Amino acid sequence: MAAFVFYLFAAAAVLGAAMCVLQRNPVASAMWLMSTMFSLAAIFILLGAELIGILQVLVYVGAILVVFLFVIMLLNVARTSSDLRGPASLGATVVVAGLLVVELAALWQYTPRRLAADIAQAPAFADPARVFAAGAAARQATAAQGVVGALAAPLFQTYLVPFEVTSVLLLAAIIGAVVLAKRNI
Amino acid sequence: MPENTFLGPSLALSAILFSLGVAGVLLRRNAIVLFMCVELMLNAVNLAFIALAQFHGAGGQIMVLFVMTVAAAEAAVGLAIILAIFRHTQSVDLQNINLLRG
Amino acid sequence: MTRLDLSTPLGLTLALLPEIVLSAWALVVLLVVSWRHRSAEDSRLAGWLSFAGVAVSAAALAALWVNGVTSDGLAQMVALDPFRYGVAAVALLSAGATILLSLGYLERERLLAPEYYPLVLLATAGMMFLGGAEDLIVLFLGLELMSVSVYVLAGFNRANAFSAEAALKYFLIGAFASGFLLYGIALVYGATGTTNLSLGGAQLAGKPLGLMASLGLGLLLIGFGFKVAAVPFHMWAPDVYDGSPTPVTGFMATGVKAAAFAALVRVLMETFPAAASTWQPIVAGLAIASMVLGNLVALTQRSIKRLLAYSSIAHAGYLLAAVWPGTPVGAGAVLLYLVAYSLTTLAAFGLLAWLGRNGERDVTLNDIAGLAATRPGIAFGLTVCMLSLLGFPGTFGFIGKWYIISALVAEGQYALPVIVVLTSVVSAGYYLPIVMAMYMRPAPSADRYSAVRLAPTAAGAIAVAVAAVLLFGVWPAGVLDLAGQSGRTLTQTGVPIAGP
Amino acid sequence: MHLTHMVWLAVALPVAGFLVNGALALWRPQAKTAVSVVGAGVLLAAFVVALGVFAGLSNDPSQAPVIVRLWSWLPVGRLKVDFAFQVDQLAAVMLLIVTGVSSLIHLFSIGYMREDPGYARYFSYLNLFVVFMLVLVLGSNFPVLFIGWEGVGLCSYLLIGFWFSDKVNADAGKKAFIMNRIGDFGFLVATFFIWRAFGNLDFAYVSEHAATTLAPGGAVVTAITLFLFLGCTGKSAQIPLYTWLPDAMAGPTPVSALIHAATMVTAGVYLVARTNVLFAMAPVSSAVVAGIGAVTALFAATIGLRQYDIKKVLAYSTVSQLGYMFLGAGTGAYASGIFHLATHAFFKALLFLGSGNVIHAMHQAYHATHSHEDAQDMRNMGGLRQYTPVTFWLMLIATLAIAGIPPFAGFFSKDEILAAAFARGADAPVYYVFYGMGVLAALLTAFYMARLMAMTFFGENRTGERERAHLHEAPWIMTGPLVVLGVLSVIGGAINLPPFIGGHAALEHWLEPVLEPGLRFSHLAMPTGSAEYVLVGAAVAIGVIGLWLGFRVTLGRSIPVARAAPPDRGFARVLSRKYYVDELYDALVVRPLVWLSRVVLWRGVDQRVVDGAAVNGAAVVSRLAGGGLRLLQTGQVGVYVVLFLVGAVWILRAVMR
Amino acid sequence: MTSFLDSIGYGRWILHVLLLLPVVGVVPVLLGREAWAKWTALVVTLAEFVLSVGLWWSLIPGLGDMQLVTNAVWIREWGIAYRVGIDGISMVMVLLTTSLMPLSVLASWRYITSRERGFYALMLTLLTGLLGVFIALDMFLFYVFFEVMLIPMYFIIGVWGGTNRLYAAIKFFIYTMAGSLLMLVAIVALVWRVRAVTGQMSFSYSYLLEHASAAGAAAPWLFAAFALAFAIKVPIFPFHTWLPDAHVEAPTAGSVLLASVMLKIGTYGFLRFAVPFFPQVALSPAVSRLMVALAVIGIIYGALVALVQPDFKKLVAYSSVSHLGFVMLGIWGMTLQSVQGALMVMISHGFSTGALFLLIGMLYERRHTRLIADYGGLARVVPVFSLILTLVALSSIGLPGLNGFVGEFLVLLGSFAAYPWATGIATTGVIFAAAYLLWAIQRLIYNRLDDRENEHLRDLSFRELAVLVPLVVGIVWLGLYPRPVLTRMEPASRKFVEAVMPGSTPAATLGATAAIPGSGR
Repeated sequence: MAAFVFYLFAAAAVLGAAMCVLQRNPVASAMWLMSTMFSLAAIFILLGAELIGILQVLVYVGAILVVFLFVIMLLNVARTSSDLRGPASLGATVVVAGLLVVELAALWQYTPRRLAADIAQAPAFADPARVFAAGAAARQATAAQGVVGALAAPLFQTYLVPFEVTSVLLLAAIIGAVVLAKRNI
Repeated sequence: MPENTFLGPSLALSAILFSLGVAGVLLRRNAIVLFMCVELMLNAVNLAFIALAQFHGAGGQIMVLFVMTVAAAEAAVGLAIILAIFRHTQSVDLQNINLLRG
Repeated sequence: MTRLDLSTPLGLTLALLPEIVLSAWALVVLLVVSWRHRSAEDSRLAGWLSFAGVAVSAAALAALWVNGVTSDGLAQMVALDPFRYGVAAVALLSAGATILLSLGYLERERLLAPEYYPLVLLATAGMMFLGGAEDLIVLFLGLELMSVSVYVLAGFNRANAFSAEAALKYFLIGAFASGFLLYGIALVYGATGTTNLSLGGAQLAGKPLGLMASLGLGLLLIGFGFKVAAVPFHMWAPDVYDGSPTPVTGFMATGVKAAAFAALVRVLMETFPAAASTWQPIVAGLAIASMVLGNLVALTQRSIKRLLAYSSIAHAGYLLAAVWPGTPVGAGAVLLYLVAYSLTTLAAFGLLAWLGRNGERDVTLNDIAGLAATRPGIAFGLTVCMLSLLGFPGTFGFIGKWYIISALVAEGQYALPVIVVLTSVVSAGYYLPIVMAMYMRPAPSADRYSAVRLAPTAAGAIAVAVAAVLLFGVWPAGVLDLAGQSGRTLTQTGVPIAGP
Repeated sequence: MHLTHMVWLAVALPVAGFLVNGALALWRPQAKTAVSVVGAGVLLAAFVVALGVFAGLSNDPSQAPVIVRLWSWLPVGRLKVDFAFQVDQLAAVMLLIVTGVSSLIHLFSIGYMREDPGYARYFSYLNLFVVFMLVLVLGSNFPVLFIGWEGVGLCSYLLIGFWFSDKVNADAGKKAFIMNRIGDFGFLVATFFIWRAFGNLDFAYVSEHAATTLAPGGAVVTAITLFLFLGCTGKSAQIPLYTWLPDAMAGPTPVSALIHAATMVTAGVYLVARTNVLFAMAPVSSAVVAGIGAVTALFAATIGLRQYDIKKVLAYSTVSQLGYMFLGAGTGAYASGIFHLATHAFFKALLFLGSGNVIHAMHQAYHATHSHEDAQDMRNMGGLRQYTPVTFWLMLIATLAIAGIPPFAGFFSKDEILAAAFARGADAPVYYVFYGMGVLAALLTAFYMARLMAMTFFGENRTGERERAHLHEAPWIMTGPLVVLGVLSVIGGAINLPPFIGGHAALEHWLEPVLEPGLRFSHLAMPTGSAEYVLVGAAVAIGVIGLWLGFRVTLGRSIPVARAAPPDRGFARVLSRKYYVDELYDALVVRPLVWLSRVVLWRGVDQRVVDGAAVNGAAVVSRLAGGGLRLLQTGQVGVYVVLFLVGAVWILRAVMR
Repeated sequence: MTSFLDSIGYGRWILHVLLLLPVVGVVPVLLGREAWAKWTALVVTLAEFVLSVGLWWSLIPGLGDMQLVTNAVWIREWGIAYRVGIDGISMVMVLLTTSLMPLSVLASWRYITSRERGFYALMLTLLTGLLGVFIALDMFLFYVFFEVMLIPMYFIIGVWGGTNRLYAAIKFFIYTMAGSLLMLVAIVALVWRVRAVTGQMSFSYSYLLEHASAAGAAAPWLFAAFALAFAIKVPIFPFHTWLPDAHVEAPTAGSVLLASVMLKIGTYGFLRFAVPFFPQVALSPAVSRLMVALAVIGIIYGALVALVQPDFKKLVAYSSVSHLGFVMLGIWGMTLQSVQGALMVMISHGFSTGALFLLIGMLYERRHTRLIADYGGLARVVPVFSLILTLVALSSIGLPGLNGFVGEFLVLLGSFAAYPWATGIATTGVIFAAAYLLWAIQRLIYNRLDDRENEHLRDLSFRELAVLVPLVVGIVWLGLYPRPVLTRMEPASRKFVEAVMPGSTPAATLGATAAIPGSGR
């Protein structure tokens, strides 16, 4: 059952991504991208990251993609003729991206056991249950504190520094966006 | 340990989506679409994080949170830049944006 | 030797004091400029305020460094070692010089938006996080903070199509490259179960690298390759350097590069020391390609700014060569070379910014012909810079190059140093014509540059940089020691966490 | 203080003369009287010193060479080359000849060069020449000898090109120097061989240790002597390096007499005699020396037959006579070689100075009438007997001497050489051939000398109607030295009268201490009794026949003046063009060398290959490569991304392996 | 003399003062008036010369070691120090440099008419660089001086040079730098290899020399790098093509210093560093044969190409290639005689070629052409000039009794034992030398005075004579009485020969008749 759901959404995600790449209308591309993101959100939930799945929909689809659409509309570039590159580029794309996917997709062979074997100091100790103690602890924390609580605690304790950095990052982005986009400063 | 972690399939899907994003960057000339493809790549990476977070705890998920923030920040700045260039060239087609070369 | 416990709020605050000061100071400046952002005076005020921020941050940094602050136990998130301090110092140096150079430049080019300075401060904070990151998450966020700010700075001259194009190219390819880096982080995280560099290194030690870790390493190298503008990930660099306002170019060529190199060295030396046999050939390949291509293409450039852009690619090659050994000496060499290169490049871009008017893209060799006759000081300064970039004895650049060669040879590596020196010889083919044009060719018109005045701040900054280039060229003992000590701190610390 | 130790004074005096005259030449060229007094005075004084040295040596019962060390010149480790003079019997003879003949010629020059604007310069050069010539004959080791050896070449160069404004003269000087240098190459290599073999460069050491150090007839000694002889061929104008000497006649005539007849050109003979032990140990080399000498004697004599320039005839005659000396030296009759050297110095100097008088007279005549005829061409002379009687008689004496008519000096010396060659034929039959060539050369010598005399002094005068009135004998300062030389040409044979007419072979005995080491290796059984008389008779007969034929052939037909003379044809043309040897050298050596240097080495290797292809080529290739790579930088983000991904794929490939 | 020098502590300060004085002199040159620059430079260089003369007496006779050694820490951690000192060889080179420097300044008196301050400041800087190379005993210090002197020369050629000066300057610079940078790698490599063996890091010359065997298998490569750097500097065929360009385009003083001193740095480097560090490599049959062959090619090739040069300065430049070939041959002849000879050639080439360049410069100042074809018959117009030119040319030809002969003769004599064939071929160089110089002399000062422009040339002025006469005196003195110089250099030469060829005292290489190929025994 879980497998069926996973592969269904996986197929949807790939289809959405492919259409996003191939659709000549930017608005259509954005829509297809949206579908991919939805599919991914579903997969996140399936993989036990419920909060992230929801945030995915909220932040990505609800905020970021909307901004994209907004800019597309603002600039009124939707009706331009196809911006797909010519056949030479297509060939290069197929070759390069093909090689890339071949190299990266080699990761499909990973099973938990193999991952455990990679991480463990010696093959004899490659027991997933022991190697992945942190994962199990996190699941227990989720069970005990709920999906938000399980993430909130580390976010504001262990990951306090990066969290603060993101605030500065957002500040910089805001200043930058204002400086660049405002008509008169 | 959950029954079905989909580790391998998730990583493979992540790779495929990433590569599709890369292909989009290669194929498209519209700066906005290009940037959307980059977002697709980030999403693919997020999937990898989530898949791996099943084994290593909250770090992966928190990382995805940060990535989303970064994506938002990039989107803000990136779209501002695209607006700026549009003011000069009245186009977001990268083929027309090659004053700097050589 | 002071130890700080990073798990306490106080410890963490103290450890991050320079970054915190800088970020907070950026906010203060922002507050000030939100009331005053109209006139040239306002811009200048913001500039001086920001410079003060850099100075205060530098003071905080010095306090950490002088007291030899280290972490009590495992360093989480940020490192507490002289290497971080050294890199932060380079970043602050770069920021301070950029601010000083910008003071006059922005007025001349009518770029009066005072937000420029907070952005410089934030970018610098990003550099310091990037260079000091002990955790891949902080590394990524620092990188993004820096990048986002610098994207904006590159496009800061909104009236200029070149500037906008530079920003767009930088941004698009930068975001694209961030995807690779992030993917690498994800895989390293998956393969080690941690994002901490030292812990990850402990995890990977003592056994062959698995597929996931290998791919993670490769993807990280790709991401860093972009940031340091190594061939073949360099293509953005000439265009972006060329199109950006010149002080920003100097900032990018020094601070950004320094932080990225520091992070690269830290990742390779703390997380992947065991995989040296895997990454060394790649680093060597990138280094060779960068040295060769950067120097060869620079030969064909007429515009000095673009020439320096290609030369910076070549210097990235030299720095990558210094990364190759993965030893403390190598790390020291990277640091020292960064200092030498930054001083020189800042001075060079500063002089170039002064020479150019109305968008200095077009300053060519012909334009500076006979400069020595009308402006001997400028000519002398630029000559020193060129010689230092060339790696000529008596200048700091030579000490840097010599340190790199030392670090390589110490590991029994001879091919790379030979390529370093041979490509340096090629580089003489474009550095010398600049000197030649200034001193040995007649001026097209006597008053070509006689009317222009260098802003005193910029002049001061350049003079200090040139003097430092010469001083450290002759008396390098102090900086050499400092760089050597900093390099030695970059050894693997920490303990394995997973598995008995 | 032994008298022989004063020998340095003989060198120092001309040095002083050179310096004084040189200074005068630069700053007071008009002070001709001072120049004359200094120039000739130092030589006369040097001659007196030479006499003293000679006396000192002859009073020395030990007969051992006296080494006068002046200073340490090249001390390097075991190499200890002192600037030292060696006074022994051979050196003493040469010292006397050089200072004596030089004194006479200096005196002669006072008259001959009187009108020349470069008078002071001339005397300074001439003094300098004497300095080097004395260093040459006195040097106690090879390097010091080499100072003189090269120094006389330098002076020869300077004096041949004395009238340097004329390109021909300057060319001749240069040619002399360079040809000498080719010889010097041989000398140097020989020196290196000697150093390697002996570890010492002193003559005394080499003479003493040669027998124990080297294998007789071995490769080393043969190589040493052949290279030495190469040096001699350059200095003494032997085949193949003789062509400079006829050209050297471009210099002032007294110079020809002094340098190119009496002294410098005989240095090669002196060197062979000086290193006689080495040559004696190398029979092959000796045969080469003798053979080259004989061939040169004959070859040069044939060329002398068809020359019209009076000095050219004498020049080829000199080459020929030098060939005789080498024939003698190569035969092992070193004393005979030196003997002929001495007599030749007398009569050839006389001939040259006599020709100088003739030229002087001719020149004065043409000068007075502003005519541009050639004052040295014998076709413009004729019948000068009546205008320059003193010169005529003196030159006649010299002619008889060179033709080998007894009892003149040349007869004895030449006869000894021929006899020695004949005697050597008993051991090595090839010497009979040399002997035959020598005899034939003697015939030709007599012939061309008779031709010279006939064309110059006999028959009708062809100088020109107007000019005839201006032909005069030279002043006493010029004829005076000639008279002295004339006397010496007559009685010079006395210094080494052979036993068969009751002499004691004085010179031979005198030289014995020096030549003894060589004689130990190659003893020469001179013919005695009837064989000796037959040889002597044949020699005299040859001389007489040659003279008779010469006068007869020359006076038997009318001689057109130079201007109107038809070009020679056939073999005569070959002779008058000197067998085209100069042209041959030019075509085979000079031109190819210049072509090689200019076209192949400079334009080809240097400019095209090294500089063009390698050095600038590297720069061009770098620039082209840069330009090519630059084409990638299209400004198109798409291209940048493709390249980025190529790199990415490569890196991922590399990490996965 | 010696006691006087001791009483003023001469040996303690002289080397530092020699290095420092010119640099200090730069300040008044730059700050003073334009017209004073040359006077200041003259005073400084003369003072430098006077001070340096004392070195002649300050060496311990018979001692081949480094003397007057100073050792002051510079970069402690890397074993780099300010180490200076001299032996007989460097002392003579220092004296050569200091004696030619005032002459070069005087020769520039009227030649340099623009930017005089800059010119004389560069000359003084160059002086420091040149002296530094000869007295540095630390490889780092040596390298710094070795490269630093490029800059003044680069500017001297590039700013005050002839029409093609830019090309010449950059070619000179890049060519030299290419070699020296590889040497830098080799120096560092040697240091690290020594450190790996002894555990101590030091750039000290003597320390590295002592432990150079640590180079091990890398020795051939290290030697190659050293050799390349010095070969370019010498220059050895085929690395010589920068030389004619640089010489011709440089102003007189530049040419003089380039030829007389800078080329010697290459051969000095071979003597001091390349060969002593790696004797097994340097003296291996293959390398020896190669170097000797290149030396001989240089001798013949340089002479032949000089023969056909239309430009007199270029002719002299190529003649340098030929002369330096003798030096190389002498070094590889590896006997006391040949090494001493090589040093003598270095010195006398400095005098003769320096004088030739000065003479050309004087001619050029008058007529502004260096083409031989533009002259002819000068001996009538400028007799003193012609006399000195002839004398100097004869010294360059190697006329015995003048300085050129001493070195060449010793080189050939000493090398003959080891390389009879090569030496024999090299000896033919004496023929070609006579050919090209005499031909040139003839076309310059003899022949007919064709060109009316040459009719009214001034003869040498007092200043010009003051420049030339010291050289002429040196030429004659060294030719007739080289003993003082030879004996001062001998201990160091002996040390060199014995160090690189252990067990081969000069005596052992002599008297070996049986070793002669084809010996008839």
